[in-house]
Amino acid sequence: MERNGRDSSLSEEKFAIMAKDPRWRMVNRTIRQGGNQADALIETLHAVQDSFGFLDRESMEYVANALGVPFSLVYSVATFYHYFTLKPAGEHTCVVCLGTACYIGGSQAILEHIEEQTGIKPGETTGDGRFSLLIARCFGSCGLAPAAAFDGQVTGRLNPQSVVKRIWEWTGHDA
Amino acid sequence: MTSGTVLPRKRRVRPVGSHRILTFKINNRDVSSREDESILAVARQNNIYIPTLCHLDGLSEHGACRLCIVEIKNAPKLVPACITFPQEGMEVSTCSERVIDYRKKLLEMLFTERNHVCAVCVSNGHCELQDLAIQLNITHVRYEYLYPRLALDGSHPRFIMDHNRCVLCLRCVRVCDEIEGAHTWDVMNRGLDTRVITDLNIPWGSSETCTSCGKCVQVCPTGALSEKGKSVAEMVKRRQFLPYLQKMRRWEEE
Amino acid sequence: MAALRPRIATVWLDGCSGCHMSLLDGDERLMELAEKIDLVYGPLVDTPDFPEEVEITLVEGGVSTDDDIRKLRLLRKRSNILVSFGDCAVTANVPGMRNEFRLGEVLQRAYLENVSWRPSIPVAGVPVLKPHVRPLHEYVEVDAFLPGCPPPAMAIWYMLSELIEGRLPELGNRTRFGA
Amino acid sequence: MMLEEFNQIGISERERQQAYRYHLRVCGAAGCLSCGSGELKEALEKEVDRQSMTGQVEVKSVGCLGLCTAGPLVQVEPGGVLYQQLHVSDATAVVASLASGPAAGLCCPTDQHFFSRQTKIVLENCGRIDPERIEEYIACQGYTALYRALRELTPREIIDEITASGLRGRGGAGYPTGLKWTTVSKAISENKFVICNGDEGDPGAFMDRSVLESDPHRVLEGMIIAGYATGAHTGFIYVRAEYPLAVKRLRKALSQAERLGILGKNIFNSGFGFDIQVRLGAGAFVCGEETALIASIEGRTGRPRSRPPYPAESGLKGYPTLINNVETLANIAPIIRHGGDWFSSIGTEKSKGTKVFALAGRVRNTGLIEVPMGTSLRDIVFEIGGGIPGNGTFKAVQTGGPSGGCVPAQYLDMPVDYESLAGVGSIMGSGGMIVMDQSSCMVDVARFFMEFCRTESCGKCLPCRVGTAQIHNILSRIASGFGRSADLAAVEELCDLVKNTSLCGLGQTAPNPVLSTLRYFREEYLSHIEGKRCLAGSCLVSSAREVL
Repeated sequence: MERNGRDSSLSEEKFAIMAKDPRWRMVNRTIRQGGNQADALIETLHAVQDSFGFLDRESMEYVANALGVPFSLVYSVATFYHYFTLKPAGEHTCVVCLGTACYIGGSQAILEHIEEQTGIKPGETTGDGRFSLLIARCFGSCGLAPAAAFDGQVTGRLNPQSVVKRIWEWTGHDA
Repeated sequence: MTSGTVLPRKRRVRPVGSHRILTFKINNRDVSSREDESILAVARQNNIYIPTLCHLDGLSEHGACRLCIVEIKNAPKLVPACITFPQEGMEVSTCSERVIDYRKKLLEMLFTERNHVCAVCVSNGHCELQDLAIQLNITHVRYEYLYPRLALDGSHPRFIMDHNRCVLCLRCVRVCDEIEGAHTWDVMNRGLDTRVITDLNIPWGSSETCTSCGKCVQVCPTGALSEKGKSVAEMVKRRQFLPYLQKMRRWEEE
Repeated sequence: MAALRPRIATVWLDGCSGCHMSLLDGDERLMELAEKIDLVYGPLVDTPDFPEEVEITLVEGGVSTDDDIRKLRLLRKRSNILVSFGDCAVTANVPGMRNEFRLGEVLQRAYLENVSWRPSIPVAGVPVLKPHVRPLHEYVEVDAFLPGCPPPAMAIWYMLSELIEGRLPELGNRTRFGA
Repeated sequence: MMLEEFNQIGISERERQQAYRYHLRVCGAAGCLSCGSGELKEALEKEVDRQSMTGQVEVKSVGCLGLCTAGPLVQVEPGGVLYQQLHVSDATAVVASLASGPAAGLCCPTDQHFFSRQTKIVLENCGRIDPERIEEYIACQGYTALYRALRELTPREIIDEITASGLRGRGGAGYPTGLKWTTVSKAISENKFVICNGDEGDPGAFMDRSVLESDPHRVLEGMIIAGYATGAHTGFIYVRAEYPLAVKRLRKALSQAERLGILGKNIFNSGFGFDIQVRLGAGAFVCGEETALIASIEGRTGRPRSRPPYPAESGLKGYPTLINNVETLANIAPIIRHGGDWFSSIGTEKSKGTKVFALAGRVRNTGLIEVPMGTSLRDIVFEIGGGIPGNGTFKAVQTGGPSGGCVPAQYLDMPVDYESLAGVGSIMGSGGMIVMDQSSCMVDVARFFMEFCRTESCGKCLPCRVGTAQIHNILSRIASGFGRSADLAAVEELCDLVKNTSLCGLGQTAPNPVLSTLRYFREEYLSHIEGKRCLAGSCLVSSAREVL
């Protein structure tokens, strides 16, 4: 599965510009650490998402060129793993855990209440870009079920009202 | 087995490229095979019919459609013949009641996944999925149709991709990667949302990597990939080139 | 002995009537058939209501309205043998091609966008469409399936002859989806 | 590094600790951190300074103290007094209590069965050492097993010891670890790999996370010993990206071990070298399956391939590969230290040693527990777990996550081991244990797990891809009151198909939660279908008049 960078003049050009972009330093470091090998693809996509927050077309093209893997394979990996996102997240995120313990503990009701109050579904961002709603399979914080992560901070023993209150603090509540 | 095993002084080495020959039974018939031949290959040599869909001579095995499942005596699970290799004395059944029952159910399930409307399909009458339904004597589908909403990509100047007819056999992905060497095709997402894509999920017509060789179209078992300008029942696939190309590619490598 | 002839009905739900046409394609065999059966109900017969006791009922078309479901349930109750007749009845087929779209979109497209003279969505006097067109066997028990779009006249003929003789025919090798 | 040098690290660490009169162990595992144990630790440090006890009191962050439900937890040594649900404002009282005796209102009784009924092997250091300091691990006999293995034992002797211990894989299926190691060691190849499977994807399981967060070196030690025993020189730890703290601590542990020469070339002057790399998962449950895991480490989509060949013969990059789960590897060092016979004296005839469980759901004491194999479910739920909170009545325990099943009350006295759980239609699984009471609808639980499998199916093989969706559709219909009388038979038939024709373990076991609830709680299904009523009152059953 080893391939060399592809000879597409357009991509080649872009590649050169992006290689100089300081935001790509962390990504480039990961690529180097992986020995420019195709098996570092997932690590590299992690690095891209860490520095940019999401994977866009350009960055996937860049990664494909740098590692010498086909474009379709990069897209395949980026969409197979749910940790990767191809859309930028809102300013604030709330990730509701839907693991078994949280589900038994009522996380579905929490999720439904958020959907009702914000009008968005999991994976979506509010129109003003302030807030994204996401779901997770399990944080492993089952002891504190039901749990959710507010901007990455896991908080447990929640109820629908307390969660929505936290979200209003970010978005403002027009009631 | 942690004690008492002694490595033989001299390892018995067989000549390079040679394989053990073994005998086993398919449907109570004695057959002989090389150890590196799949049950499917041996069955075909002996004119024993096993239905297949994702398998295609000339491509690597995918082992995903499960239609070639066979029963092995004393094995709890059914195994796909395309990726299972015989063992000495093995007793294989390709058409037990259990096998036939599962095969029918699997094929019916495949019909529910996408919108296979044979009556208006370019491949009507020349479709492997349709043929399988006839061979397995399927007159209706017991499961509920899922009716997914799927797109059709007509951006390529010569070909059309219709996800409604796709069975995810990934022949297109494999032929593009293994024979053409472009790897334009792959699949995105997972589970029921799995779709074949070109490059970074861009319209096929704007792909920079596609050589428009059309191999993917010819190997596609259904009407998912077809040539433009073909109307209902007019799309006949030609894939006699495949075993030849595979041989030539191997020869190149050696 | 006319009383001994099996009473046969044909019904037309959401389909194009092509299956009925194919039945008529039996040509001279139709004469033979006419001697063996009593055609008691269907588009080819002038009878307003579905009769009480029917031996064999052929149903063409998918189920797309509440009206269809009502009809189907009634004829199921009154028929000894119910045949899913043709692809629309067996798979929903072409009528089912609307299933991947929302009903609103379908009506919008059909009655507003593609109509130039007084575009409007009919509401009065027409049966209400279900969100999906579905095959018969998702609603009632079906005794025999005859796929095909339409099923070939030969297959219909074979099926009827077998049914009349009191045998449930094996049809998978006589026709196919889309045939 | 020579033995004296190595021993000296432990001695100095013990001396450093003995210089303090008191130790405050603040739980720094993810559970307590999310209840504010980070701030609490800072407050305690400030308070120690304020009460002029600097130099007398060590405030340190330790791994999981177990009783997650009562977090944040702080343990005081000497004495072992445990404080629960502390707030930053309690810091003053806690520090003051060191001299004056336990602060009554804040104490968590430690004489309860939650603590006394446990046997800790894997978790022996959890809650005792600072996971971010290798010295503390060494001071607790850490890496002595590795030293002994590399310097005194042959690979064969190590494998014999593991085989004698009767240790079985803790990832779910319970394959004998000794046998797996033997297979890999026998493979003739210029290159071999050891993979630690930390892709703990079961919703409702957090054992591996806790072990990695609380005692990462134990896993590294197990991996290096595994490498030596099987002839591998490179290891990979595959961890979920959703566990950032575990990843951070693992990376720290790796660099500490490298610094001391415990990883790298010529470990303990034995001539044996071993390297370990961390690989991040990216949110795909199926990657817990061996061949999918390998594909993922190779940077590809985690789609399983058919076995054989097994990874022990042809795994990562085509080389023989040993794959063990986190908990399995965490058991290795104690077995080498105390001997296989010691380990096999614990547990039941066929299931040896202990098992870590993540106890959660409708149970009073949720948290991380470790019990000898063969402990009864009743002991786990009612003695250790403290029973059902409120006025709830026990209904079932779900073990094994989406591949497992629900064990009903009639089996409460059953010993928990691989065989008994399999006998009642569930599996041991990785150790998630979700307790359910009368408020949980079993149809909904089955639907929940099928939904999980449906979205986690990789999409490669047909029965899993479409079958899980078909089953899910019917279950949803039943749960919402639109079930038909033929639905149960249809579900059972579909389950049978998916189970018998799927490519990998995910599909083959996906029907288990459905089949086990159908077996023990069939009346709940029937009540949804015929009575249009949810016995648990949790489903929004439509009072549908006409059911279509």
